[in-house]
Amino acid sequence: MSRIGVFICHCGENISATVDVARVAKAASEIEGVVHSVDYKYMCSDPGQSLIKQAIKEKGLTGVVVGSCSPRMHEPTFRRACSEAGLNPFLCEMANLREHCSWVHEKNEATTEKAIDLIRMMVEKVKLNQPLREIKVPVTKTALVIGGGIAGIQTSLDIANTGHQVILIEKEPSIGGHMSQLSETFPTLDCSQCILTPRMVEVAQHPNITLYTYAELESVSGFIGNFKAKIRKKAKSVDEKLCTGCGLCTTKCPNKKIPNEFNEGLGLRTAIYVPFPQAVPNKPVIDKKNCTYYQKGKCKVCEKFCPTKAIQYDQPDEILEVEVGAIILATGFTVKKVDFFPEYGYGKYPDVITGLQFERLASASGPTLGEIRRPSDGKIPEKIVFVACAGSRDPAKGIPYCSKICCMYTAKHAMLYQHKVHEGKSYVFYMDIRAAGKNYDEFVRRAIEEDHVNYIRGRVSRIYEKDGKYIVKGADTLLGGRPVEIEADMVVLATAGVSNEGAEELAQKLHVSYDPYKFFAEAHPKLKPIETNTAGIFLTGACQSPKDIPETVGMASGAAAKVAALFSKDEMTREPLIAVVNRQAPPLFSTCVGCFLCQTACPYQAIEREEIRDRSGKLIKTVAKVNPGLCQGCGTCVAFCRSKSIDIQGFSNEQMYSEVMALLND
Amino acid sequence: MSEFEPKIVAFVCNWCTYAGADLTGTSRIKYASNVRIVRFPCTGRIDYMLLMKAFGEGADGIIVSGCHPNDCHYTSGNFHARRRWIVFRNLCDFMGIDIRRITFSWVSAAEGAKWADLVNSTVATIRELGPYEGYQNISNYLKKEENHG
Amino acid sequence: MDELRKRAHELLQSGEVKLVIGYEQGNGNKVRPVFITNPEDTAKLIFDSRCVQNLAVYLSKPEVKTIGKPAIVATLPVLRTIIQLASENQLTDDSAVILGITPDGALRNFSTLEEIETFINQFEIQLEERDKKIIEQINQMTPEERWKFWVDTLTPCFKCYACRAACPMCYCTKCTVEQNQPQWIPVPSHQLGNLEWHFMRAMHMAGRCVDCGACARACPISIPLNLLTKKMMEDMKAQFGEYRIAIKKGNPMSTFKPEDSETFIR
Amino acid sequence: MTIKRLIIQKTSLEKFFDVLIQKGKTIYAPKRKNEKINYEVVNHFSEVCDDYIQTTQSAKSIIFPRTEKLFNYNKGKGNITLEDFDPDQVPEAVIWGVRPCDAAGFIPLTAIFNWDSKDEIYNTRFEKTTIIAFSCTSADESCFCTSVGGNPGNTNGADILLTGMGDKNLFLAEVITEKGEKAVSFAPNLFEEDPGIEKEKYLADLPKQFNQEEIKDKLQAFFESDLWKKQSLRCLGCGACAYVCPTCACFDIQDEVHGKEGKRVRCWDSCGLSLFTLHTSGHNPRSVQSQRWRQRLMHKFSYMPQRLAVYGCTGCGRCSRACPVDMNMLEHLISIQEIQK
Amino acid sequence: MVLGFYPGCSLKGSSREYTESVIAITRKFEIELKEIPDWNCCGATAAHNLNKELSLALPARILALAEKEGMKEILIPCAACYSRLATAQYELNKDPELKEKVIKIIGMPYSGDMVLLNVIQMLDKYITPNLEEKIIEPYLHKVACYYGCLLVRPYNILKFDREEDPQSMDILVKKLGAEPIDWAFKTECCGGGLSISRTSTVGRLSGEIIRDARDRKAEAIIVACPMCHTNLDMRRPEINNYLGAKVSIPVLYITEVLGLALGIDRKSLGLERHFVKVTN
Repeated sequence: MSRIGVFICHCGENISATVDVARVAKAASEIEGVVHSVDYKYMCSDPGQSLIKQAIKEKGLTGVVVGSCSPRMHEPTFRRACSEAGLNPFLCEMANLREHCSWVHEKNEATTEKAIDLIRMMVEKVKLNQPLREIKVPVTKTALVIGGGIAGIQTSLDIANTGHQVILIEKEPSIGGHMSQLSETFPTLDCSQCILTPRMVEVAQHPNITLYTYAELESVSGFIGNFKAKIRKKAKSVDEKLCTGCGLCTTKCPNKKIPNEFNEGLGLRTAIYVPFPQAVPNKPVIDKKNCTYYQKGKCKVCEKFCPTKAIQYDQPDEILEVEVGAIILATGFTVKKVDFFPEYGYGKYPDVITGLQFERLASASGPTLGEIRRPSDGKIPEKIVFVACAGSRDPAKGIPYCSKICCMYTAKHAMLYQHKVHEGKSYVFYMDIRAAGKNYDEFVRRAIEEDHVNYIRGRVSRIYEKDGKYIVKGADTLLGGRPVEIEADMVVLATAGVSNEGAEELAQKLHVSYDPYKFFAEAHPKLKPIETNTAGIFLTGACQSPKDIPETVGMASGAAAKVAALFSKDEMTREPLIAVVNRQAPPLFSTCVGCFLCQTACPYQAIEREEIRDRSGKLIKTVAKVNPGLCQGCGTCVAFCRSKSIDIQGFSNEQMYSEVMALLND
Repeated sequence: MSEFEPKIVAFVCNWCTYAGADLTGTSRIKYASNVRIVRFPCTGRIDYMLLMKAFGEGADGIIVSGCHPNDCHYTSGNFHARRRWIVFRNLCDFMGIDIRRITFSWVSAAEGAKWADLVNSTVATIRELGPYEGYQNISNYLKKEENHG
Repeated sequence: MDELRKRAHELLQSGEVKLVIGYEQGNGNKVRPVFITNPEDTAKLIFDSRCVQNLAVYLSKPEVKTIGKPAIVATLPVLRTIIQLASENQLTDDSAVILGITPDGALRNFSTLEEIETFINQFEIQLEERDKKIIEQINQMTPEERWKFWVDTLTPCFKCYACRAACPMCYCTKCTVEQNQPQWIPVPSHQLGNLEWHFMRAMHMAGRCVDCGACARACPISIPLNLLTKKMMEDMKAQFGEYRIAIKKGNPMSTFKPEDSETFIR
Repeated sequence: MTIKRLIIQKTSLEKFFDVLIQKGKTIYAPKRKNEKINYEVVNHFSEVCDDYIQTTQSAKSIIFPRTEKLFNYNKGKGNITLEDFDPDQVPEAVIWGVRPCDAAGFIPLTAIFNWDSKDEIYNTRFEKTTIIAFSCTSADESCFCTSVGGNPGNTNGADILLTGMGDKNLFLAEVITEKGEKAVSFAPNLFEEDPGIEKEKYLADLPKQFNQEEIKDKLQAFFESDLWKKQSLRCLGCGACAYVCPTCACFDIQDEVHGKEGKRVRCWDSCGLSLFTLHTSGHNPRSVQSQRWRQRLMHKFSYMPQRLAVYGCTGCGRCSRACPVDMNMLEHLISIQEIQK
Repeated sequence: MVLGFYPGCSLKGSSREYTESVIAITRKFEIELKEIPDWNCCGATAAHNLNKELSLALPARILALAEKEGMKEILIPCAACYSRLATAQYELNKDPELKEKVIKIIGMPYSGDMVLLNVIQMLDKYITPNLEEKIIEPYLHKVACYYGCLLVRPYNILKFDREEDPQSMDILVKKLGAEPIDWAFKTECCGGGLSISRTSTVGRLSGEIIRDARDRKAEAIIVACPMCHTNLDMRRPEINNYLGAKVSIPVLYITEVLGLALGIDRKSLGLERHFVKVTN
């Protein structure tokens, strides 16, 4: 038999001015099961709270209803008060007499009547409340970072420095990502590799970081604090322990005509190769697709020359299983290639290149050792045109968004060109100049004013080749849209930054949602830009949307902080307001018949299968089971379940039912 | 006799509409006191049988409200709810259950004024329609007819 | 028919199945389900236009399960049922041997559920003109008339639950009407209880009903209760695009499209 | 009392009906409503339908309603008030046109409701109801009253039995009970003396197909037999048979609460439904359909004769007609009869 | 087989040779062209700037008439007409209300499932598959395929060829033995509707096209649009004037080139009607 205490708050005048609180208290005392009913000026005040505590102790209350403000305001307060008095906090409910009654209605009969109804509803509900305990979920204090670009590197280091373990996987043979391809970085023009490579080395040497390059995520199961990940280590065909990285194999490899990815196809590499001189780890891998031995079955030159016998042609892919508590996505982005642009020649003109390719030309470690030369004939271009927003902000191209970094790197490119080719002429076609950021606009101004880059506000409609020159047809919208034609030696397209190939597939593996452009979606555009809608999986860098380096590094550290917070306790505690699939005595075991349609309704993949077996291990039935770590308590499954086998703690079928009954019958 | 006062039950989600109704309060916007709010974690949790029950127990009108699409605290609870509502409404209509008496709505935590309007207009509509006798007649069957042979 | 008997005989003889679920001649002009465990008895098997009962209902009956792996005579609606049951995790490829009967009465063997799925997808579930007409008539009524029509139609129901028992999709071990915490549906058969029962039943069929008509045929007092499910099926076709019975998990009620119509939401 | 034999013309029969109405009787009679014939309140003789072998549902529900209120209560805090069943509001009724098997059905039904305790509500309804039966002039393959101690002209259970002659312009009226007497006394002049009609030759011919005593004795030994499994494998476990049966009396007690208000309600239930015997513990003594089928048959042909000295079946055949899967009572009983000991 | 045929105004007037060559070819391949009876203006090029409903109703009426004739597929050689009809069909199919409205306006049933073929689609579908054996005199010239604006735009409606650097005609003429030049003016503006009102503009715009074709040594310019033809051929004096030089590169319809390769006589291809002389 329940013993309910009702506490009506005047909230100063806020409630009592329009609601006859004394009458409400009186009416409440007449409800079956109510053994204590009082009204008081400020229930949330200390004396108010002690009224409640006292009553709980003296009258041995089994449930408490506080008629005051919105539960969104003071529910924690009163629940704490209850638990301090030894009553399970979840046996306390609040009736919203202020926001939903006294503040919105006139002072009259009906308003007091409504207040009484609201109280009765909550009394009937609280009678059915169950004492609940917070849910504790163990946490595996290891983080999995996917992607070894600057984002992944920064996150890994920050997490590792908090003393937690990190597993960093990178699908390429070396970490470094796009940043390692860059020549100089805006707005300071300091050398990209000079600032990046020390970090790369730090990652490799950090005691808390385990680095797997040439590795990809195979599959993930589990939930926050308790993920199980399968990692595929692609065969490098080189035994890393034996290999000393002397590089002899790479010089001897007969197959030297393979476009160099690191140089964006502007240079060549061998079949056994190290992506770039400062690679980490600085040990070669064999590119099977281009290796004569793997393709034709004979060659083995590298094996012959290898002084440490490190070459292993039969090395298999390796599948590692790791347990991690958090996952950070740092898979970065890629840029559209020139062949994406019909109006610019579908990539058929060798000297129409992307910004990233220009980076390689401008880079001291690049194919031209930093000299700006035309890929076609190696001539130094006297006239160069930069086209900003190549693809970006162009719904017709399916890329309505701004790629954000192009304005800045285009200015940088133009500057670098002017610095290297003093008598050269450079033009930039742009839509708007978006240089928001510390010292950014100043940087662009410098390009225009000090380095005399010609900025033309307008789009380029076509580029075609004529007599060894590239005719760039555009318009100058600041001169009344007058058509402009420039005979350039070279054109650099600031092509749109887009999501990586396979981003969608990865997102589905992780149950992370993504936007129409396959960039991963944050949990909340403003307040949860780093979280995903799957608890325990975080985002950093350009895999969420195009970003420059400072922003990426900031976000990376943010993600690290989130992970550190998660790892700061051995167990996570969660509100126990979650769904539960009923269990019953044999032979029924559960009313669940295992149709598992709830699985498709659950937004959190929180519903698992449980096999019920007899002592001999024979399967009796398979029923649904809610994973308390994943369930967020929306209750969609509850309303969906035909046999009413799932219920949600705190908003159970019985509670909601009696609430409705109570408000309609007095 | 005194004017008919409709009984309105509102089934709302905790994160948007309930908070929206709180905002109505904090902004002191007045509205009809006929409505009683039942708080759910999410529109996805709202069981259509509860709506039936409400009518069976004498509600004259019902409001069901939650987060706007894509605003759901649980990402897709409201989308699932919307599916159910579509089918539910069709069936109600086909069975002659008066769907004018059920108002579906999205009210966000910022739409305090919208909530007030919603309640007032619903109360007005139900006042027009009068008590839901059709449903109430079949609910108190045993008063009417002892013998169900 | 001989082909069917022959196949059934083989299956039992070879021990591939322990049981054949089919139709036999009943009393008067009735046909009825028969459960054959002995090859000799396969002569009892018949198949003709009267064999419309949905035999799939027996696949989830514990009494039948205990006998062993069954073979089942499966007309189009039964095949649809089997696929729907599969999508709801109630049976798998090797749960039963399917003695398919094509709409033109020929015996057809299926080895996998996928085969069945592709087969049934050749025949979209279509309402018969008769049903369309009745539904249209009801649509033409005013809401008040519709209400009266359904109250009158459902009042005679005395809740024998033959509709539930005959429906292969009603395989719950404890039906909602038997849930009493809370008592969602009143136990007694009276106007409110009947309305709520039939309303909820229809909702539970949404997106799952294969329109085999078993429920209506089973009703001892001939309540046309499958008008509800038929109408609902039409609505769902209109609202959510095609209405397909498929193996893949999830159905129109457990999934959604962000662009679902919400013209009715304020 | 001894049965009084009278005759009445078709035309007078109609007058007799009107007299009963005038005397304030509620008359339940077979009425055709979309292809089905059932007992309903009828006010004009013309509505009564007479060209039927059997109604879909039995007349049971007129005296034992499928849902009936036992009493109301009001649950104020601490003080509970009861409003008990009021016999006076039970109407004086006539059931017109039941078949002898239905009339006979009230004998076991009454026995059940007066077995250990006397059921006031049932008895009141029964006392206030006069049963005017009509003999069967035709039967179908589901009928088997002759095998369970009845016959197409059986007078047991009826207050008046009417048997139509040839073209049914003249009826033999057998007045069996005081209730019958009283009804006739409302309009004695409508009736004439019986010239000595041979009732039998107007009755349907229905050969006896099994011996219920024999079956009763056999059943004792059959409790563990696997015949129940065999017979019931196709049974879907619905309650159709029980709900159309004139003698099935299982019921459930429910409280229907609305706030402080509440009613206690008695409503039909069936031993065929799987949850009928489910214990709170989760244990179910009749966990499979064969056990429930056994219960249904044993109850009618073994337990009731033992406890109440009356069989639980009158051979109306409704269960067989109502069954979606052709569970045929007659067929099953014959097959039991045929089993060699 | 029979194919529906919508000529439009140009093909009946300024560019009869286009009609003639189309018919000459289809006849050779036993395709009968059935002209849509009582056809009306397609609305090009002004209507859609003035009145949306009108610009949709005009084509809709044409298509409705075709449906009435039981046609399933119609050939529309004029790029402008093709563009208008296709656009109308697209607009109406995606907006049922508008469709209803327009149906009321034209007062005829209209389903909107007609298959529309421009000349190149028709050739690809019915001619090229069994072309080779029929080629008598391969067209061994260096040619510039000029598509103009309306044949391939807007892409999202027509879904035909690549909008910036189309290939369909180039591929076709290769089959005929010709060598298409790679140039950037395939879809540049020829002056279009201004060919009467602003001849000097046409001179400049078409001039640039001709100039690049000349510089790249094209011996003929191949078109599939009456308006392009008019501007590049009829306006040659203005063009020469703009270029300050006499350019005598002939402009041929794709169908004429095809006809020549098939050995059809010049007359039935209407080659004599050109302003710039077509020499073999």
